[in-house]
Amino acid sequence: MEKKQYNPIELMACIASRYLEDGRLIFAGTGIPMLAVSLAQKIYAPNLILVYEAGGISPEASMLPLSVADSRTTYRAICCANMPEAMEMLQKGLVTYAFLGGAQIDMYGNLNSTMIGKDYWHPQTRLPGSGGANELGSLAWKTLIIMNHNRRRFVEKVDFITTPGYLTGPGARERACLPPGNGPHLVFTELGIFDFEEKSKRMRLKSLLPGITREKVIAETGFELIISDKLNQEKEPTPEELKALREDVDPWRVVLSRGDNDQ
Amino acid sequence: MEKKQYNPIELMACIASRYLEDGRLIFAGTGIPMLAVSLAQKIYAPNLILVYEAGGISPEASMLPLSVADSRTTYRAICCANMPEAMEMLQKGLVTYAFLGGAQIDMYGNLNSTMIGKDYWHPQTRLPGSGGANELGSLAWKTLIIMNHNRRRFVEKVDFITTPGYLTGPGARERACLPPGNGPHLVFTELGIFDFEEKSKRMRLKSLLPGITREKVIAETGFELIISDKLNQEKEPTPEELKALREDVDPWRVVLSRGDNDQ
Amino acid sequence: MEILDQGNGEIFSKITPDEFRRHMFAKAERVNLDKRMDLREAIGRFIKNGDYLSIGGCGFVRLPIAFVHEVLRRQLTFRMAAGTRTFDVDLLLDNDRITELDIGYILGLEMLGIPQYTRIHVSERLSRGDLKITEWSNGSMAWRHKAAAMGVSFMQVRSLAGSDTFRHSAAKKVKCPFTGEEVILVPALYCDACVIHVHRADKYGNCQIDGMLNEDLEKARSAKNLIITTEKIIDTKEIRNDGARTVIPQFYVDAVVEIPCGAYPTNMPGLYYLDLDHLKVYTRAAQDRTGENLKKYYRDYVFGTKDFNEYLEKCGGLKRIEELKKIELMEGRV
Amino acid sequence: MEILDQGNGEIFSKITPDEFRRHMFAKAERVNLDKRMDLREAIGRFIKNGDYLSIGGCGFVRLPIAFVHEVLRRQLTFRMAAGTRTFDVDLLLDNDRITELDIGYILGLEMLGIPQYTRIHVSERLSRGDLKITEWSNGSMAWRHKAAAMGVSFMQVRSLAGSDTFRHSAAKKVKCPFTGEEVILVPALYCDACVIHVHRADKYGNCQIDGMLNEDLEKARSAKNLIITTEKIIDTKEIRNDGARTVIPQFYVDAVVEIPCGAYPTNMPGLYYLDLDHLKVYTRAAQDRTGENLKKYYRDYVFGTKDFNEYLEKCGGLKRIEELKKIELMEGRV
Repeated sequence: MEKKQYNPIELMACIASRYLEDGRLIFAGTGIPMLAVSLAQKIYAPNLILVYEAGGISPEASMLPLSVADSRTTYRAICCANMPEAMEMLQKGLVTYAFLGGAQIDMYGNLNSTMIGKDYWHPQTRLPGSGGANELGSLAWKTLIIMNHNRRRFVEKVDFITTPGYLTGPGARERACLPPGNGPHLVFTELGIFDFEEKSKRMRLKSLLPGITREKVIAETGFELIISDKLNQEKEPTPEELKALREDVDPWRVVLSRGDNDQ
Repeated sequence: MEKKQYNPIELMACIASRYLEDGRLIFAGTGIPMLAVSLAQKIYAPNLILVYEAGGISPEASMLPLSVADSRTTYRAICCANMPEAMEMLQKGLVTYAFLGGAQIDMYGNLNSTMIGKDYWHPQTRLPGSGGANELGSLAWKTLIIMNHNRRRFVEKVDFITTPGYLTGPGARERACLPPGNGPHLVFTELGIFDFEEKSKRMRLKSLLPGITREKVIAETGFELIISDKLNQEKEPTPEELKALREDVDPWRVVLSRGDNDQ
Repeated sequence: MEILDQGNGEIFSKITPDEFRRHMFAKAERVNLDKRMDLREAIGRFIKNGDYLSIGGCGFVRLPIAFVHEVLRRQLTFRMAAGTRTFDVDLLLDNDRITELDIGYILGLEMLGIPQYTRIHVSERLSRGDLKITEWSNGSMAWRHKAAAMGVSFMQVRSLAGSDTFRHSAAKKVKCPFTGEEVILVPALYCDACVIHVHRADKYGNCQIDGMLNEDLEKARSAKNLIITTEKIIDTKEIRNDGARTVIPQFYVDAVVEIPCGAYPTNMPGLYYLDLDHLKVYTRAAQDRTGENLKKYYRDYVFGTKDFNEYLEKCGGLKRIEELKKIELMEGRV
Repeated sequence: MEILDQGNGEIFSKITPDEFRRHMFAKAERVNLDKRMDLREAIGRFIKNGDYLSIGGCGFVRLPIAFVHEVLRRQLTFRMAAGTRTFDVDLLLDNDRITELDIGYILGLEMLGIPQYTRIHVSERLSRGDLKITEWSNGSMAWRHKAAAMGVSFMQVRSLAGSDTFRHSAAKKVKCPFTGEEVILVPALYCDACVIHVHRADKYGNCQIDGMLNEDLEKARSAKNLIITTEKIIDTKEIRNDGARTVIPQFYVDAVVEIPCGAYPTNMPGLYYLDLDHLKVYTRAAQDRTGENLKKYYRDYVFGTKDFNEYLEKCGGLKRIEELKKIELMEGRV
């Protein structure tokens, strides 16, 4: 098998970066979401405004922050605010995109980053918890999700709904008293890109990554996936994307190197 | 009759300034309250900390602000905050003194600065309303009140309770769900100084101003006044007080001149 | 949520967290857009007759007087928020430009005394039912703005209780579901329009303010349409040199209008002090209970001027401003 | 206030607005008092075993590590607030210094991956009931601090709804008495003790912070006892030169402790970047699931050092700090 010119993290970051609209506000979790946003800002969306939950708004720093709050998040920022203010921007509907990771996801885009196991009080693995994810997924208009794709992660029922997706389906968010009109928008994995079918709010395969078949995606997914009628094929990461990612965004390969083992 | 060396506003400001404890936080309304506080800071209480509701905290300005928010309220202030923060300092119990004026007061120290007349919707005179007074009187630990003394102002029942005193007597504040343990503390007029009797929470004449008899005070008061067993006599304004008041605090006589007609 | 007690005052602004969210979603499209325009265009595009309006500043400080003059000339009418308003709201009240008013503090000119005509006129309008009011306090008004700035529908407060101010407010008393104690709630105040005069802003609307902030940050964050009038427009690079100074980020702003001395005759901290002489001209005119002297004041200074610059010229122009600058810079230390 | 739904989580801190008021009344006597003291005295006077503790900073930024080391050496145990905590709370969790925890984000080292031992250890303590937790989110934790900083007992929020995070929180769902809509309330979080590391403070405790503020202002304003550790102590004149920079005024502060590099190995914006090398030493040790390597880490760096200076020396001392300064100053623009 031919050795790829990029690792899975580089791949996902490059692909996702193409889907970010310019001129919008976005909250992004550390790690791969931040990689994709930083890359998008450099190539596709120069006016994409990053808001960090600890208070940095639209910094000019060129390197990836290593922490959600580090000095790169406020470097020459247009505003240096705080957590309540950032969260209230979300709560008031100013923020178009939230970009999240997660340990498990189900067909309605419900996300788990709290615990793995069947008994909350006796977790098989305790995870970090919500962090800002619950606010991002509850309050941003469109939630983007990026995560590795396999049957342990794409599950019939998440062990714990840390962050609400469409919960049990159409209307469930509104019935739970979440603000109306928002929810999961796109899911990016190393296999494909997924949206949510309008009527059922169920996850739908929308696009395949280079070299991936729909059968592979189905095999790695633990729930019944809707397949789009117009299934797209994503293009390989471009040399321009890879160069910016490696030289500008994460030159120390702090995040990128985590994908090297899987190459 | 001998012409006094000071007008009634100068008199009240000088007397009140002697009663302000050093090393405490105080909110003061514009006009005579602010005069008394500024004077106290210059002579008796250098560490009395003024907090202005619009956000200025402990400024170094030496002249009286002409507006609750003017630049003298933030001149070399230790903190330049905002209205919610200032009000929340009150709400959290950080502020010992509130210093207020008012158009009417009753025996329980309830204050009216909203309207004169028997019918709220057809006022004889519409006044400014609460301003910050309701918060000051509800939330500071000790409310100081300064106002002119006559039967139209010291009344059996105020036309409108803008700012709660002890309401209908002992325990009434707590029953109304105001924070416990605070309330009106002293009232300063051109005739006397009044406190509130511990058990009944009713206003009590505590001290007479120079040249004033208890009969005069009773005659000018529209409700039954308790008279303290140990009635004090206030000393005349000192030359030092008058000099500081006239030369440093209000050299333009913006407020002081309002007392000239009554001299 | 059982209501144990409530004021009988009317709520003049709709409590609309979800509608506000939708409005902000559309607004957030206008990131890094050059929003500079003149005052007339800004008012034409973002202020409607009948709007619920909130304006910045406090007392005689940083009031957007250029804006107030222009809406007087246009004869626009508003519902309004009034926590410690003086000269600005008096100008509007004198000319019947307010139909509904949430009151913190009106009709007072602080140290300058009382505008007798305005007071009588307002009392009469109240009696006739031409002006509707609801009582609040400065703190509760600030917290109402703050609740809206947070994107919620109400806020718990510890004042108001026991007073007639509560009885004529629209606050409610309920039992706290955590402590079981009785608590007061005030409704969030979402404004249709807000105007704030600031020291410096860039063309996108990133704003800096010196001196007191009052509840301007909360107002800016909870208004559907926000006009910034500014002493000067600065480069975004300068904003980025010290992001901690940005008190209103661009996302909330619809128009940026450069108006030097736009707060005159009120105080602009660090730039010019309030013009006591001109304010006394107004105050003296307002002593005439017939209103004739005030009519002349408005003819001379507002309706007889085509714009704010002409008003400034009538009040002594640059020379007077220079004097007020000197007073401002000297005053702290006199 | 009818409760329509509620989480089954426990509230670990008492909701005590009135008691907090009384505490603050006594504290406000200490205006313009010189509060400088060393870390040991500050901890001795203002931190008690079993306190509900909240600490400042976020992620790997501005964490009061000097303080954390000292309480580890003293073996103090706390209940704690944890919205986005990393290295600081891991140090406490590894050593069983936390009994009850309000969780936003724990056990993650952000970009550096996962501390395997800590994760296993915490899972086991949870299973045994040695560690009690309640689920929240970063926003709801920030709002809980904010409610307390306002002096009230709860705050309305629009997140949490519909999730298991809600089910394991102590939030409640009620009907808004103004709109009739269902809304979520979170309880105010009043802390016994709070420690915040700042850039500059005067001897009274007036503090300035550069960079992100997270929810530190709210924590500082709602803690009964507040220790400030500061990179340096400056004159009050400097504070007064720019009062707009004062993010924590002195009234909330009990102790001012000067500790240069007190946030090392985390990032102090504008002064020094986080020490990725040292953090990797910790992260590698935490990969060992037996806990042996971590034991050695603590012996070497915490229990085997008498104070924070000795720790700094072991990590490379001034030379290393100089390198981190260079990285910090260069980094924004690499």
